[in-house]
Amino acid sequence: MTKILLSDKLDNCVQRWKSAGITVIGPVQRANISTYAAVEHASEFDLGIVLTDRSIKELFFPQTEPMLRYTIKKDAIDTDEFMPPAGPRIIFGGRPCDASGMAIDDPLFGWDYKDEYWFKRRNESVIVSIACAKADEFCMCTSLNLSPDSSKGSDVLLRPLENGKGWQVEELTERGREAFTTIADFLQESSDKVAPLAEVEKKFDLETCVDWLQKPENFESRFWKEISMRCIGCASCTYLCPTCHCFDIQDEGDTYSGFRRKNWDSCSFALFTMHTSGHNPRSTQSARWRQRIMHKFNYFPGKFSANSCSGCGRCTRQCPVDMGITETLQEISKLMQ
Amino acid sequence: MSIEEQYRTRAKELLSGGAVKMVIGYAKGTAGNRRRPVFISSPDEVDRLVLDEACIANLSGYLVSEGLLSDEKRVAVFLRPEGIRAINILAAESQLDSEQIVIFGFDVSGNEVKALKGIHVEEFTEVIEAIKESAPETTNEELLEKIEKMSPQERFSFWQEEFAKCIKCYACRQACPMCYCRRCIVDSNQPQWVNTSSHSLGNFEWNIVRAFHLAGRCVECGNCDRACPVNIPLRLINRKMAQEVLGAFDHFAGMSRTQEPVLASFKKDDSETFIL
Amino acid sequence: MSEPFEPKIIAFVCTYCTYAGADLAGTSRLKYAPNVRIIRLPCTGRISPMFILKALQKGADGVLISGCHPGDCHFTHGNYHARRRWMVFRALLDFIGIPPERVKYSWISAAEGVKFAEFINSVTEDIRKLGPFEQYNQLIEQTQAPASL
Amino acid sequence: MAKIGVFICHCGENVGSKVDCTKLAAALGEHPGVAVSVEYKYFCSDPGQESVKKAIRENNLTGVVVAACSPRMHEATFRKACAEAGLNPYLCEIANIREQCSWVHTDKDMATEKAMDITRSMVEKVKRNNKLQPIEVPVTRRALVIGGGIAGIQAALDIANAGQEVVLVEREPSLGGHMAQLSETFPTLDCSQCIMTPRMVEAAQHPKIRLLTYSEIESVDGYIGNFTVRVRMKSRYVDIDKCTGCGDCITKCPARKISSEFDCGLGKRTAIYTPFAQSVPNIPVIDKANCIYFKNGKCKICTKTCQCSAIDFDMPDTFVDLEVGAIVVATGFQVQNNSMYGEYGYGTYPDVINGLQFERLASASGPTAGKILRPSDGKEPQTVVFIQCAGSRDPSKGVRYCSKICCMYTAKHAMLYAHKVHDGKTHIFYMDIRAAGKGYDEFSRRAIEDDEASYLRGRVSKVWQENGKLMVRGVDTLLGRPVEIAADMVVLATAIVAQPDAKEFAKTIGIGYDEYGFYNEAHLKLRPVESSTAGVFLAGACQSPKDIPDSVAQASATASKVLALFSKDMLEREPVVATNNEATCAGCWGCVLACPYNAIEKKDIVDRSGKVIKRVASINPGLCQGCGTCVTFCRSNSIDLAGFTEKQIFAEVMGL
Repeated sequence: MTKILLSDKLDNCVQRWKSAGITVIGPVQRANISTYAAVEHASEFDLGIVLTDRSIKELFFPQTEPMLRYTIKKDAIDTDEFMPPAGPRIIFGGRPCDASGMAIDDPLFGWDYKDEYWFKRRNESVIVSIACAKADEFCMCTSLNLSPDSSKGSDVLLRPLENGKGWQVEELTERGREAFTTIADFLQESSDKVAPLAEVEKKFDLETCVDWLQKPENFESRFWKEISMRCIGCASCTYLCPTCHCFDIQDEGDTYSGFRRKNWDSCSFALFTMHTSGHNPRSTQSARWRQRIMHKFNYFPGKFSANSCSGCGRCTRQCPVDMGITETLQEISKLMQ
Repeated sequence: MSIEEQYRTRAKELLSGGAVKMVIGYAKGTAGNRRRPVFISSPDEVDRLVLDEACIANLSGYLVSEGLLSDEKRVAVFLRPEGIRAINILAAESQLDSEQIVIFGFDVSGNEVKALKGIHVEEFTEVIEAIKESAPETTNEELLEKIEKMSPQERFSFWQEEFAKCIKCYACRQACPMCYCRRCIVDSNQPQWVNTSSHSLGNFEWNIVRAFHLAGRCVECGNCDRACPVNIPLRLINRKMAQEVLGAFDHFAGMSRTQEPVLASFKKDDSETFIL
Repeated sequence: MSEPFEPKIIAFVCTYCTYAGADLAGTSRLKYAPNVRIIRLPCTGRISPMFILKALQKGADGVLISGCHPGDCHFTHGNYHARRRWMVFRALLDFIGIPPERVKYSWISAAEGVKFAEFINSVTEDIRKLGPFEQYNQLIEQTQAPASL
Repeated sequence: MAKIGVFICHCGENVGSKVDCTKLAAALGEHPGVAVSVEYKYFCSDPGQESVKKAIRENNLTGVVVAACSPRMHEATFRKACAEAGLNPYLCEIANIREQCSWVHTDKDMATEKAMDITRSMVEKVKRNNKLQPIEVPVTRRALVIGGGIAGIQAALDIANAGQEVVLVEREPSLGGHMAQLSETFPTLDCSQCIMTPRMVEAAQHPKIRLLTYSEIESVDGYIGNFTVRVRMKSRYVDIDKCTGCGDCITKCPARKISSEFDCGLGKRTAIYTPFAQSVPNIPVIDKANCIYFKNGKCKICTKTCQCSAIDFDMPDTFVDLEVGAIVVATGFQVQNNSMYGEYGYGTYPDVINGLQFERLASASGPTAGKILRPSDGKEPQTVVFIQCAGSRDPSKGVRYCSKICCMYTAKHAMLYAHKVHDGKTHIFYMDIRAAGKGYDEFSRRAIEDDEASYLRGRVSKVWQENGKLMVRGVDTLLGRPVEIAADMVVLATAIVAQPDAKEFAKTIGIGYDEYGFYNEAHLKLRPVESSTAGVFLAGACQSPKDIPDSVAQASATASKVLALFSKDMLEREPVVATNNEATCAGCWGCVLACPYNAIEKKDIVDRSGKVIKRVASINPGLCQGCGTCVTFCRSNSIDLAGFTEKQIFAEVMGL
């Protein structure tokens, strides 16, 4: 016997959480794309999809966020700092790969100093993920040593029941337990079987790839140019990636006042590393793509002992020219054979 | 022999004879109906070339990749009529020498792929003229009409909702063959004409500037639309601009390689009914 | 009774014709609405569509663009180029939902002080009737608000 | 760090009465980057300027904003003052709070608020101004004078007499213009030809003047100090170097019934002809349209007659390319097409003529040898009616302005007629008599008092023929009764209008014109002889209707402007020119196409081995006039315009 949550009780849970002052967020369809948004009712959730188009990242690290407002006075500049909105929230119905992504980025945002924006939101969020019963040809969590029911980063993991009527509940953290205690009366004990997990084919051998990446001679390999020749240099892979975390700080305003903002930035852009002098150490698109792969599978693990990829496959799924991490690592695997 | 086979054979001949140094075409992609751009430099690789109804992307933008054409060698490229028009514009705007471009022309209607006769861009003039005359409907024509019927307030709200999704990944720009500037105006921050932040205003400004810079230059290939990861119907704006310059100045982008850019030229009797 | 709405209007004009026409309105002591702020450019050819966007960002409820009549451009044909750009940009703004009534174009020569004054008055009145550009103001307010989630 | 000085001028009461200058100064004093903000009654005065200079020195100002009258008034004044205080003059800007604020608004609070915005915006601009240096361009010391009437001749002679080269271009076969057609001139009644022809000859023989008659301007390129002009010398079919001007060919020419343009259709000429006997040069031209050989392929009597083989039927038009530093436009006027006056019967009744035709009748060298004979039957008219303002001051005929010379020449005509036909009677219909000028009123009084011209204040409604007389019906508004006069001849004082091709020609040279086609001066009062294009000056009736003394005076004024320009080796030009950032230029070259001055060239950027690595646009600062059309076109934002940079304009808007 395990604890289950039936789909038809979901709205009761949403209302309970909301009445407890918790913002409930989950996958929805908005203007022709699927994304995460706050909901009023469970009916707004779109839980049938493989994965949202946009990742969970933006709930913790928005694409643009004001950090402070400045006012220019004659002899001084006044500033008012902004902090993320306060209050607990439950992010319901994301996938384990998205949740893993948040866990992957935690050390990054906390290693030298704690990024308050990130951690304030992290600390006030409960991530309730739903394990995947279906996958598509782009999914690759298994290649990253994760799985469709990976618990990494989630506070609660739900596994779909075979009968489609709800989910088996696994509370993983204290925060998760707390959140589910408030809805305990909507849960029930059941012996309903859990649906089989989605089968996600293993697409490359990560260890082999990392070995190749770590060899200094491969930094200048022709491979980089060939594999990235069709890359057009947009940022859709990085911006939809749950783990890509680079940002830029921009001041925006007029003569009298303005805002200092934290904006997503991308290593795909030529401007990312452009020096004031005009020199660009990563002057070609292949160097930029190499950086992205190296960072995720070589430099980041070197510092934080984990790959900066949770295998969601969004990079390939939405790439305008059908590139992505999968192809690159597959090709590297082939090189090593 | 299918067109795919014909073109593979032609690609092989051109590459083996050294007539072209590269063939830019389509190859199989990750999933069933996905095609990806491929760059074939060896006659042995021509079998990777695929040509079917899924070959939609306009590949002409790759021709202006830095250094590709600077050795004055020829490059062959698979192009639909919109791509051929793009070559004309790129030539008219001095971005490439059309003599260097060998065209593998094709068009798709329904599930059928048909070859377009010709090699050099000038041989396709009739094809382009026919498009201008027939004014084919693009996808989403209904939505375009719907938007045109809206009040300005409704239109503003419609686009607001669409632009709100924008994440400023610039896939639209990067995918567009006409966006060849080495430094885009949004990347110029002294002054910052376009707010770089991906907030409501920044997104609005970016999309307006993009559309304006493409007015009279867009060939409606749809690369931007398909590249957009958040599904903003960008083509509608470009379509509207194309209709505007056609109606006002009889300018159909990419008619010839010597066509004067519509916003760098003028007629003394241009329409000005709106000027008080 | 509430105060009448005083629109903020920003005008971009060429120095040879419309700016001189505005000066003539002054030397003729004509009276017109004080809502307009004039930015002087050498020629209408210099007036970039970006200026219009920035004026809107600064909260302008209306934007005016004016220069020499066709054939009279001090720079021979800067205004012909400008006219094409306006035509296209105007259509774009309209399609995006910025009412054409808020961005007005005119030819005002150095001799047309009266026309200048009348133009400012009529546009100010029109925009007063339209009211504040609420939709754009909302756009700006959204950029100034802290993140919602 | 910016240290901007803001100087707020009351302009007496002009600004001060509508803008609270104290409040304005205080507000600007609080503006970021403003080091000094002061007000004063008249900053343009000497002590005012001194105080600006002192403030610059004492505070090490990095920029100056003078909030005062229009920059069109005193920008130069204050920039000069800044320069004298050691501040680059281009770091000074004017906030126009008079013409565009205090003079046009009534609500003091709102005007003050507006003045604050205007001044703040200008402070933001000036913070981003760059230290510019005037551009020095060499001056070609050769002037082009277009038009060989009295104005053109006067300008050419004045310039040439000062030792500078002149090219004088006239499109007719001879110098002279309209003045050569006149009989006597008001107010002295000296013979026009007698005073005109010596000037024509002097111009033709002047070693510093190159005369190009029967020639037209094809194109004008370049800019002040450096114009390139192409002149088309129309084929005369007579070799100007061989012809001695003996006139035998004219005597023998069988095509003799061609209406003479010079005699306004009242006389005849041959197909090979000089316009008039004293033509300069005295070299005939063949009128291709009327020449028998050109029409039928047979004749060539002139060739056979000519002793010096000067006639060449195959002579082509030739082109002369000129480099000149200044241009004087003296292209003159035309009389309005009288066929517009159906009600006056011009064109229907041969004895209804215009003023210029009357001049030819009165001229000793004219078709009637100076006798006043009516065109229909050659009889001496006993009663002549003159109708003034036949077209002028008549909006329905498209002419709102006063043609200025008609009052005087009509009085003159009445006098000439009275002197020649002693018992003749003259009636003059007029609207007003405008006789302002030295000796002018006295002159018109003489016509009335000594020569018994009968002036009737009123308009003529109709002229018709009845019993061999021209019946003139009008109204005498002073007596308030209709008038009918049976006349033998009617003379219309037709409006002076611009040359029919004046507007097209203005576009060729690149100058402005008004709605009538008269050329626009840079400033009606203070720069009346300069066009808005630097280096192009205006003389004579091409600018507005003028009499001879005014035309001559204006011509001499243009000469002094030209000579002042030629007094320097190098010319300083405003450094408002475009520059291109080659690093970001995408090389689309739309700017090259858009530039009105062909100032943008295509440029290859090569590496050390000479290989082209990039192709960009390159702007020639000598040719650039600073319109900024290229800046707006440039999608990559690579081009910018000094003095009106992207940063400056952005800041101006952001400061509002």
